[in-house]
Amino acid sequence: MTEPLLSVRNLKVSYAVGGGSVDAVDGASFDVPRGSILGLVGESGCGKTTVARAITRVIADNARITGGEMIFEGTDIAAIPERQMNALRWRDIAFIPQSAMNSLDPVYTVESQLHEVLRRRGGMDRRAAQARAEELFEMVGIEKSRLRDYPHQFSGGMRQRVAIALALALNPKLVIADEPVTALDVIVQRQILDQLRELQAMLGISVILVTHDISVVAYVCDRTVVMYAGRIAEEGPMEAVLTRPMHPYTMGLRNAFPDLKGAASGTLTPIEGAPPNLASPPPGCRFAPRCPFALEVCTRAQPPLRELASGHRVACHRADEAPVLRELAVRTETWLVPA
Amino acid sequence: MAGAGMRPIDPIASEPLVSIRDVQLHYRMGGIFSAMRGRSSVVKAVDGVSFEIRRGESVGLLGESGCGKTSMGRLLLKLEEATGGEIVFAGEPVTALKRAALKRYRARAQLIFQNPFDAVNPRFSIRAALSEPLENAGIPAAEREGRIVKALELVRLPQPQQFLDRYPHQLSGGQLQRVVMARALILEPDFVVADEPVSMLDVSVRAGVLNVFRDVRDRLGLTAIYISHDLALVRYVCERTIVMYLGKVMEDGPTEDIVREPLHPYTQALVAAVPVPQPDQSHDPLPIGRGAPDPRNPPSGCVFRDRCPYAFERCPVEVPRLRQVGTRKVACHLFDDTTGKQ
Amino acid sequence: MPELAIARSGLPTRLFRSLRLPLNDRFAVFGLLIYLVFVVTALFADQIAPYDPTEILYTEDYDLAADMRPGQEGFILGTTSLGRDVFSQLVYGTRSALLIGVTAAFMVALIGSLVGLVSGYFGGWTDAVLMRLADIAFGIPFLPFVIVLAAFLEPSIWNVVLAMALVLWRDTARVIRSQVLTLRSRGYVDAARVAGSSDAKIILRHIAPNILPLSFLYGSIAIGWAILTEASISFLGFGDPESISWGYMLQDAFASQALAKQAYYWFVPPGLCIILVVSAGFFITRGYENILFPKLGR
Amino acid sequence: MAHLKAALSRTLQLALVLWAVVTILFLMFRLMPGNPMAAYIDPTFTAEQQEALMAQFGLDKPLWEQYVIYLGNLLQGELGQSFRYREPVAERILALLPNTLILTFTSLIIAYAFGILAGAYLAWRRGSAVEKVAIPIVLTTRAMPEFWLGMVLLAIFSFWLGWFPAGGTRSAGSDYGGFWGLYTSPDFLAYLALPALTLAIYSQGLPLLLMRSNMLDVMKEDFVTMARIKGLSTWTVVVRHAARNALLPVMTSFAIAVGYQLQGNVVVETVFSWPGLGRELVRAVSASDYPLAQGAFLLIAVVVILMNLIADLLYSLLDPRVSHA
Repeated sequence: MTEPLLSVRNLKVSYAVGGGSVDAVDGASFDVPRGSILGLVGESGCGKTTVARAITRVIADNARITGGEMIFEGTDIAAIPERQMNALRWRDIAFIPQSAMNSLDPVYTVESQLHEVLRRRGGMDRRAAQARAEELFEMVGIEKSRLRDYPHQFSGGMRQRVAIALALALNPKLVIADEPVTALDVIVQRQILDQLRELQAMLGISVILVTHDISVVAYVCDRTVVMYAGRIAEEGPMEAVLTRPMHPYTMGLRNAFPDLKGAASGTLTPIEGAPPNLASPPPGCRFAPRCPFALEVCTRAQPPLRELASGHRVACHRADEAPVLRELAVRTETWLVPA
Repeated sequence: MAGAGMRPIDPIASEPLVSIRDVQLHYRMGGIFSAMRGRSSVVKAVDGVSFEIRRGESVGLLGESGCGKTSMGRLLLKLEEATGGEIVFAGEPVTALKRAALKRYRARAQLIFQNPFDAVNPRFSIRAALSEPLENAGIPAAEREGRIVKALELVRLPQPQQFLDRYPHQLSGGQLQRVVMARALILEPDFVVADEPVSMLDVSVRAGVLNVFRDVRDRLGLTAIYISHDLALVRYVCERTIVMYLGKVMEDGPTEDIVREPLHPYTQALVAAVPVPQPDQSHDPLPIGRGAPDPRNPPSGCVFRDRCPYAFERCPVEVPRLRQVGTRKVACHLFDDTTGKQ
Repeated sequence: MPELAIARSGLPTRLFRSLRLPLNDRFAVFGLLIYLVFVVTALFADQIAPYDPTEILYTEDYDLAADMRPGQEGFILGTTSLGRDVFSQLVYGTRSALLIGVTAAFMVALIGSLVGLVSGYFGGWTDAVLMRLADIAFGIPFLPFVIVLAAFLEPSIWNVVLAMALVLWRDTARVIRSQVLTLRSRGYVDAARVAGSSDAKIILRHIAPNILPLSFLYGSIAIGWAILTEASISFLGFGDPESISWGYMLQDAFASQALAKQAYYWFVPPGLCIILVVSAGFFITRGYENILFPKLGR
Repeated sequence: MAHLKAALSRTLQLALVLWAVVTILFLMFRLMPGNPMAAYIDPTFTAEQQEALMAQFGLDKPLWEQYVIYLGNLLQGELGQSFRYREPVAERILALLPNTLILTFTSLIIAYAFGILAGAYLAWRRGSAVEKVAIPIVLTTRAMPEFWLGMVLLAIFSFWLGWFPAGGTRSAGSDYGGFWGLYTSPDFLAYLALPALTLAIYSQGLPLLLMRSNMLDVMKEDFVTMARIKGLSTWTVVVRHAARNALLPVMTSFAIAVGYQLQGNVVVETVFSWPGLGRELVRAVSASDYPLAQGAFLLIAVVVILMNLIADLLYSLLDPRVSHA
């Protein structure tokens, strides 16, 4: 395996809230291989969006990267000066936001926003920028006559395509897509995902796709990272994680997710309880309070992320028993009363 | 009449509890003054929808944003006044209900809201929120607490007493959605409309709320409409599904049939597009054209024709009627008797 | 799990709490303190002021005590050209300022809130008519209107208050209306309707409590406006000749050539008092805004 | 096309408002207690002479007829005769209008130029010591009575330092030859300085606070965050995106501010003896010269209403979400 494009090591991000601080991301480590799509999946508040934004180092005013490394092509971009980081932004690392409506400036035409990036960041002249803008629109399948339109004149799906075109403008090596299809209807969602996959393969770039939806991960991702309460629960090849999950949380998530291709009489099983408050997280494994398999050690010690199969890593004290736990986890009774 | 007659149903139960006949909800955009000068920009949120719901039936109302499913739900609860057509509940026209009669209807038909954090007044304790319907129904103060606790038990909130004096922000999304459900059920209604009740919740707690909904519905013998954009969820809760697109019904029939063999081209695209949480998925191209639905400016004839891969001469000229095709009803010219089947 | 027993507090306490006074904002607290000082001054004006503000005073030598400098002959802030005690006038001016400010603000907030509430909640023709009325009120030049009304009717502070109420409700009404529109689209208002609550009950229970702080906010802005307006009216000579107000003092100073005489003590103190009261209102308003619209704050 | 219609509908609405204001004005001046001519009727006049005077001003007819005549006259731009000057009201107030407009626009342009820049700066430096000191000061300038501020400036710069004249628009005996000659002469500008400064100090608070709070809002928008993620320079992020978006409502507020300022001019013109509409209105009301007061009031109202309309149109012109709907 070649060296990954990006290696995140022990990343910590905390928010100043009230008088104290909350560790929204508490030691996240994962790799983004070259030329593949990595799915960063988790529920609201698990820290996935914070991780995505931390990689750009443009984070909320009250947030701070408090530790860890982000090795991008051999450079720790967590440590380089802001000026150097800014030179990297968009040229190497681009971003596709959740809502293209709010992330496009309403008072400029789409063309002018493409030009802004191409000329100010890409150093192109007017003519080259115009040619590139038209090329980009062709790539994402929008007629170039619409370049002169304002963002509000596009439909939701079209706007998302514009966002993709913007992200690809300077041929970045890494594109971070933060819930790029969440606000869209299923049909459009599918079209955008197809487009994203196609362009990613064509350009050979890497994509980090942040989502709460494991079916989106299943549809487009090569690898996946499952986050829970600010930590990585499981990381590995997408197929392995979804079909042979080793972390009880991933198992529970699978049970709770409806499957249109599954049996009609299937039962969904919830994970009882709610994610912990990150201002006062439980000691030990953060999933322990909701985990049906939790032992005494789980409430005491934080489980380390261990590699158990090739490229498949899990943070669970009972990961070695995973095959047995998987058997138990498919049964509804298992999840009825948390241990 | 295969589909409808499949289940053994006794005659009284098979009589429709709710009948919707050619219901319309048209909004005029712009103010009264622009309308006075004859400037009409009409959005047809619901445009000539007809269906019936039998007692005890659970029907899913499925569609994308802007298809009119939520408006339909609001019309059923008289939160919105229909601009045309008729809604009949247990033989009584809902559209004409006033004051006392409306109050009685409100005790029998209820709504479960989409966003639990919006549906409970943040200034109200759970007790106060649940007291409101009881108060309005004239339940004496002494009985209320008992009813409230019972309703919270019904939705499986453990130790209901501990929640009574809490405020919405002190509850998790899943807990609060159960409170919203309890409020809808507290007057023991016959009919419940659930408007995307789990779309704001995290996946891990969704299933719990859905299970409670299924369970309570079966136990109380409720007639229910479940509004959703997610076919997989509708399939989990409803035996019958009505597919809407731009204010109109496209297809109406048993959910399993629709999932297995969708007839309407729109439903076909919808079923094909639903992502599943399994790795091995076909990446076949969707049977749909480009273009996006614009509720303000729908195409002539069939509203789906601009995205339909099978559209032909007839589609722009004539609005397809909903007609019986096997177990279901479909509004598509491909199924016109004159044209024959596909 | 212990029972969470929250005592139900009395109506006044709840009403006070529902105003949500911005007590954690330093400037707002400063503003509230200034108000407190002025309110106390107004209440105890008779005890605080050494003289009747309209009385023409004489020195011990039976000379007219006119144009006294501050401190001279024991006049704290000197005397006017007519021989009246400036400090006493200042103290009594507090009374009319607060009286006008509070009554006008109350009327403005009340009319504006009611119109906004009805307009926003019921919509349709009611809304169209009320909002056209607001448009008309926006078309009326405020100060000229007050001048004309004050001049034609009897010059009394109540006519000034009336004139202000007739025009200034428009701003409050528009803001309250849009707030009501937002509230009306909230799920819990629909929930209340589905639960069988009447319009009156919904307005009282679910909507009014949420707009009360906003009404109060606009009220506190209106206090400032009213005091400034009264000062302008009095300064132009259309004020109530019976009552001593800061605006009257400024007019008197201007007419008595205070500028040429370099008699700062005639016009600086009343001006500062106006600024203090009005800016105190602004500070409170800002504290409110930080609570109501936290996005503006840091 | 749709915009034209929208603009037309707004214009129509405001025509309605104008009619309502005109009617209110009529009623205000006619239904006042007492004889409107009282101040101008010499006690030695005979009854016939009094009636003749009343007839001369059309005050002997029934109210509705007076109303119809009044509306008819207004449509022809006829505002009647001033009681005091015995000359057409229209001529008099139109002659005063340029003075008022010059004062208004000079002060507002200064106020907006300063307010927008300072507001944007304060938003950018949010949380800094500069902001903590500046905001209370700005609020205080909003709390000052304009005329008092004028008095203080006069006391300092005119009476004490003697830098500027104390009132009026020109030195005695000076003649500038023509319109532009007057308004560009140093003498006139010296007279203009203090009243304009007074109004500017009072007015800068609105654009400043508005700009600042808009900027703070806009800077939280996703597109500003995206501009930063795009690696654009701080200047581009703050000016091209944040300030450009924040500026929209501020620009439209300018038109409304013109309307407000016109009302506020009433007192400041009086303090500086500035021969404008506001001062004339005050003098006419004091002297019970109803036709003149009514005319001045009406002209101010028309400008206020017109400015409200312009604010609306400006917004739909500047915001592509409206202009390119």
